Amino acid sequence: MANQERTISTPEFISGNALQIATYQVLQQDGSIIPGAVVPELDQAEAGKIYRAMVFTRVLDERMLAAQRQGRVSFYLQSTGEEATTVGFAAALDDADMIMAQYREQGALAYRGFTADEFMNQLFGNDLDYGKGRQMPIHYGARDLHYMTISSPLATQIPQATGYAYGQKLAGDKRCTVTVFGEGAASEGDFHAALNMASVLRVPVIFLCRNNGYAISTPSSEQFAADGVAPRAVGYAMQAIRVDGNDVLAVIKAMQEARKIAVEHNEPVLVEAMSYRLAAHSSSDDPSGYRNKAEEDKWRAKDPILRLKNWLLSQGWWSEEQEKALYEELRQQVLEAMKRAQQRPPPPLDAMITDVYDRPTPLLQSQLEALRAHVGKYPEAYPKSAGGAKHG
Amino acid sequence: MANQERTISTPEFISGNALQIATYQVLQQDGSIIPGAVVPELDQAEAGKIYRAMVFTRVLDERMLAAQRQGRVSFYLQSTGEEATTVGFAAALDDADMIMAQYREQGALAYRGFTADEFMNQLFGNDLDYGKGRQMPIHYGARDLHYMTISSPLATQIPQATGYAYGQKLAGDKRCTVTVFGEGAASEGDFHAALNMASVLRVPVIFLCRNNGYAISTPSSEQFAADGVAPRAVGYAMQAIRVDGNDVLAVIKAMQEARKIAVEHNEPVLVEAMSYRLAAHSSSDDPSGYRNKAEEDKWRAKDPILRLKNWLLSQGWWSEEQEKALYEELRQQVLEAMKRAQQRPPPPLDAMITDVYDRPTPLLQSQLEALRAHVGKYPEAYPKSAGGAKHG
Amino acid sequence: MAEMNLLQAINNALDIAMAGNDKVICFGEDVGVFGGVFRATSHLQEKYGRERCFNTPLVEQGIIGFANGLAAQGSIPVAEIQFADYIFPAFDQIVNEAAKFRYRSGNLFNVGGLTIRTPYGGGIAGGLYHSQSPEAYFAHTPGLKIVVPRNPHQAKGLLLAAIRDPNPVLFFEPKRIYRAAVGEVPEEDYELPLGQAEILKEGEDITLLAWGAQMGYLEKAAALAEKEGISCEVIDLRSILPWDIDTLARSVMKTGRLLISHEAPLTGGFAGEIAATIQERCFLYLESPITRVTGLDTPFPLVLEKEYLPDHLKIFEAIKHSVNY
Amino acid sequence: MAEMNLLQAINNALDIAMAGNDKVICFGEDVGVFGGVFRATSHLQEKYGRERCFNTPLVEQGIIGFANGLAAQGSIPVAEIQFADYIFPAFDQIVNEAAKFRYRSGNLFNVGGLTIRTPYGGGIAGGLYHSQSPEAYFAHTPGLKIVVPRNPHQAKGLLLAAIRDPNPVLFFEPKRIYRAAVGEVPEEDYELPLGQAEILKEGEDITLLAWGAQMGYLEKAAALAEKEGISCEVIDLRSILPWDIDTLARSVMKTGRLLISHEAPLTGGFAGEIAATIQERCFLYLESPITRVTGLDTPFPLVLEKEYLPDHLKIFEAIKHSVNY
Ligand SMILES: Cc1ncc(C[n+]2csc(CCOP(=O)(O)OP(=O)(O)O)c2C)c(N)n1
Ligand SMILES: Cc1ncc(C[n+]2csc(CCOP(=O)(O)OP(=O)(O)O)c2C)c(N)n1
Ligand SMILES: [Mg+2]
Ligand SMILES: [Mg+2]
Repeated sequence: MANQERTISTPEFISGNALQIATYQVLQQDGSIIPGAVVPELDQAEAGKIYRAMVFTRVLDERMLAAQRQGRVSFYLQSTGEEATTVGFAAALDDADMIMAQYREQGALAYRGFTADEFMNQLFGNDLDYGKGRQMPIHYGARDLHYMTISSPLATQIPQATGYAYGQKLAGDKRCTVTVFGEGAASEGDFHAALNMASVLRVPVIFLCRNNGYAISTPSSEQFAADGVAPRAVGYAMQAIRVDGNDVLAVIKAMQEARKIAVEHNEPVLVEAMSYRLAAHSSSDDPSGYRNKAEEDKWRAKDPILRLKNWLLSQGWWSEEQEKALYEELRQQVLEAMKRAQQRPPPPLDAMITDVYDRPTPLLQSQLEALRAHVGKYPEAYPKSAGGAKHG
Repeated sequence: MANQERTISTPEFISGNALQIATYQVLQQDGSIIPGAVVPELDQAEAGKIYRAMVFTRVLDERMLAAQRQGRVSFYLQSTGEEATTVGFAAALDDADMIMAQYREQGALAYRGFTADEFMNQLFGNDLDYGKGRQMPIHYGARDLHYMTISSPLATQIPQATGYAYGQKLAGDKRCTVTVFGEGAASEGDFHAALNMASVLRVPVIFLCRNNGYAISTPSSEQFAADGVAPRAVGYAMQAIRVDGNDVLAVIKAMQEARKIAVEHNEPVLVEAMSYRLAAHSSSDDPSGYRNKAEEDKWRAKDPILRLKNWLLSQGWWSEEQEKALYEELRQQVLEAMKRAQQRPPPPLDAMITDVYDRPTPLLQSQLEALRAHVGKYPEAYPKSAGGAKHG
Repeated sequence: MAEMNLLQAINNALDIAMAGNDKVICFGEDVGVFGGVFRATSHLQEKYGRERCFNTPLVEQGIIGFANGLAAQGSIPVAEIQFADYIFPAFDQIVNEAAKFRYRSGNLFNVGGLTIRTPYGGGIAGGLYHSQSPEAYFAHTPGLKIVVPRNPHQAKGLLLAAIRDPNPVLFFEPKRIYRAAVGEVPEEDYELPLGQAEILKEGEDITLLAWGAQMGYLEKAAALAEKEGISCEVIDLRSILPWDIDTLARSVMKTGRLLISHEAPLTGGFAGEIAATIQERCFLYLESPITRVTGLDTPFPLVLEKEYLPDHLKIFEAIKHSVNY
Repeated sequence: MAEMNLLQAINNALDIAMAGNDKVICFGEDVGVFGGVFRATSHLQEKYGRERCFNTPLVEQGIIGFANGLAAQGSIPVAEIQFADYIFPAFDQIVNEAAKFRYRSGNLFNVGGLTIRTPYGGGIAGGLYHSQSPEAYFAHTPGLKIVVPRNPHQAKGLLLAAIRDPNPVLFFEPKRIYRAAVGEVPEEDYELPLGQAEILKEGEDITLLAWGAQMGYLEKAAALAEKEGISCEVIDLRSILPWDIDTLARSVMKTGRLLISHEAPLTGGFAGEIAATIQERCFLYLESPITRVTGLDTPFPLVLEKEYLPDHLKIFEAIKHSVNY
């Protein structure tokens, strides 16, 4: 119930900008720490693991955009510029915390150990793809890594995360769910539903908004009038923090604190990571139609990978030789995995009807049989399945 | 784009209660004005009109709940306790401003001059009902009074109000739209959509939330964790005010100011009127299952009609004789209108298929003909339409 | 055996499901202390605590989104949508999410534990928005199961099966007969099979098919027809998705005639799917066109709802018409 | 006449509608500066200003809610849903609100000015969520009109008619042929009638019916069949709701056979409604069962989408099967 204790007798409106939220940052682009900043504890091994995941992500993105241009895959979506957010948040979690992401969070998967082969099997939709070649490239999922399979409809995962975390709370397993979404997706009705339910039901879920300035061509100034997404938290009595999304140390620390609030107090938290989508929205997009190069360059100068590298160098934990070797190793790894994945066959024809229900219905079975016979009759028209249809 | 200028280097979370919003009140229960309060300008005639509409609403509600208990109408829904809000907001508007309400705002209609007969025709769904007997009782609408026909699905009218007001802005007619909804309905996704779109598209719409503590049996403490609905405004960079919903003077003044913001600056505003649903949710509900009498009594003592009466008395604008006469007059008016409405025939059988499209399709026409023939064959089974079917 | 009405049977099923499995969780608007506006969840919060039976905020898309996540986590949510007319804000979470969850993840994840209960149907003076029968809107969605019980005994057994079925199930409850349908219901735990129609009465001349509250009209019409010497085979479809083609086709091959009735509007209603399938499966056996007796192609009216409903008289007329074709 | 592809024809129709009437307003996700992800609204913001052509926030329920209000106010909104797969969050605003607005108010208010445009259909490697054909989900809703064009000329004339029709219209654009379908399109303003099917080719042995991109497969299959001496009558339904029963019934009474094809899954698809209606209207004329050639009862796959699609070969086989019944 609302606070009716305090009354006033003049009709004062609260300003729409009554709440200003600063951005938490600790690491500067040259790799130095802001004096007096609160930084996360991070040893050399962990810092190296994080850096490696960020570089892997960058390498994967570059290679696969090229592969898309060459017509090897039908679609790709880069996360360039946001690797500090997508790797950093995962590094702050318990590996068994559930992640329910949007689609641009390959960094988190890389951090959790999804292999180059696993990425490639999904991207090529081959017989080893966990998703059985059903979804477009980049719709990864990994049960063992507690990473929910991506689905294209935006924001649907946000209330689902609230529900998932409610189940974790009831199970008493001291875990949380983190759901990641863009500032565009945060406009969906599901966002409001999710945050309100989480706060009133006291659910251990972290809402991580990647505010990267754009939703395809729509700048955030046409997405909302408010100062970002973080101020919405007070509408749900929810704690919130805004963090520099290009500062991996700040992201880690903010998420560690957020996780404490969620897991120790069974309270949802909102984290807004400020960054920029440096690449096109996806391989289908051309940003030159809606934004200028100067803006991009401004953000390119804030490259989160370079920023972390500078810090690693300043710590004496990294060298240019190691840098070169790392890129070479990862490029090789990605290239070889791509070749392997590309050579594998597509999923079998049965994959058309499995997993619709726990077991195919008689109607589905008869539809598959009819299809198999048809493909058998016109094998040249259905090259992907003709082999399987022949063998029965 | 969010304010990234200000940075901090410690991970401080904003509190979920970072924003406390006081309640604007000017009139006390004894009819006295809080010293120094800002009150609306109100002459005796207007004050009388407002009081009359409030009393009419109360009288209508009492009569119709009784009528429902007697089985004369299938359903009714009272607004007892909220008349200051529902009449007061209408009094603050231009009569040509559009109202898109929820269902408990009969006070606004009464203020705008919807007659007792018009109420009754809808409640009885007779041949004069503008809605042609299609919707349940209390789903009023009046084109000339700029009062959108009520529809049962909650919150759908909120984004519609944003769109309506956008059209008003483009037409340049210096009008606004006011949409009214409960604190329960404000949980719907449509609420979020509506407020965000209104603020980013700069639309002259006033979002008036009636926070009456309950959504059927669900107390607002199980509806949201936040301090009411008003704090959500900062998430949309929207001005907002909380007002004592039992104080008609405060409601009028707050709404007048809100209207200025909307119409003069093409800006949406959020107004939260704090009140209490004194009656059951509707004639189908029994609140004894979910709340106690002590709570009800606390609020009954804050009766908004009595509060205004006390002020009128203190102004020397009202007397107990006038009070008695008014109640008698209105009771009589309502009773007679009810009798008239009850005697009228139901809508004709054609009303089954008109208004589905601008003109009935051939399929609809043939369905009506088949129905007419069938009713003609079994007239006793369809008493409501048998007469019409016979005459063709 | 105990005498129960349909609501009590549902309440009893929920009680048994919750008692037998800690993972079963019931929620929705007003389902907590109050026990739901129809009282289907009465006393469940008292018995199983606020964490397992609770009010949600008023947001159907959130209720089902939350339920999907909870099911993915391994819990067994039984979500209530207060009226089927208000299920549409959750349409995306049902049709794009729940239905496709298992398929799109290659079975890494699924929301098989999900059950959505909702009262549907007209005849209670509800007008446009407290009367709809939206089953056909969902029947075009592979991955969902859809179930409609006709009486208390069926309701209990089908609901228990729905809750335990490893697929998301939509369970439509005929609210017109919530209290009117009374019958003997076993007190113990039992399940009735999903996906199977039931032949209620064997007959020779025509097959009559419906589901839910509409079964009452069907049986009344069959009785009228019998008086005129027409022998009707009466079938309750029970599951709309997947639906029992074989039972129906066998019956129509025997009788040579089929009438299907539902309350929802004609165009795009599920009777269309059934008629299309059966005319193909039984082409050489049909002695007259398959007949549909349904609501009109309009929203649901209020004052003239008797006129709108596909009642026993309309069905009776259609039976005669079919037999005399 | 000018040569245009389907997207250009749509863009041209929007341009003409906006130029001719100030009340026409176009909006949706990315439709402003960018002109929409498929560029259907290219240059409209430049020409008509940001107030009449603009980006909305990313919220489909809001877009259609807003559009409903705008239409009620007297404007003529043309709202874009970026992909038909994402129309479901707006389902309530379409099915419960837009469709029932006029009826429930006794025509005090209406949203007849509303048009919703959305690209639909598969065959573009879009997987589950960039391939759906959801027309049947809406076809169960009295009050809506549903239109699907098959080529640029049709698209322009039907879209102009849809925008000016005094009822809410859903306009599904076959995105697979957005650029592939090229043809002569009159440069001037013209309308094609809603609710009327079009016979593209007369024939004697079987009637083939489809809509949208599926017409391409139908015509290819008809050509294959002709080679085997089977004469096909090819019909484009064009409007799903209300649909042109008479034209189709006349054709089937002549040919005695009917095949209907759509991309959406079989069960609950609109072919069911058509088959049910036609078996009743043409019972004594049918020489073989009405055949449906459709997508499988599964979500839309990615890698095996060729297998999923009801292509010309599947239709051709079904034609032969029907004729040889
Ligand atoms: C419900 C829904 N509507 C529209 C789309 C189409 N779409 C895909 S991505 C996107 C923009 C998302 O922007 P944002 O959430 O900011 O994430 P970002 O791409 O910036 O990471 C849109 C409109 C969709 N996938 N789902
Ligand atoms: C979409 C939708 N969901 C559920 C309902 C059923 N319902 C009718 S009124 C109501 C409670 C509304 O509470 P609130 O918005 O606070 O308004 P109040 O009744 O307190 O004035 C509910 C749940 C509905 N009408 N529409
Ligand atoms: Mg973004
Ligand atoms: Mg309320």
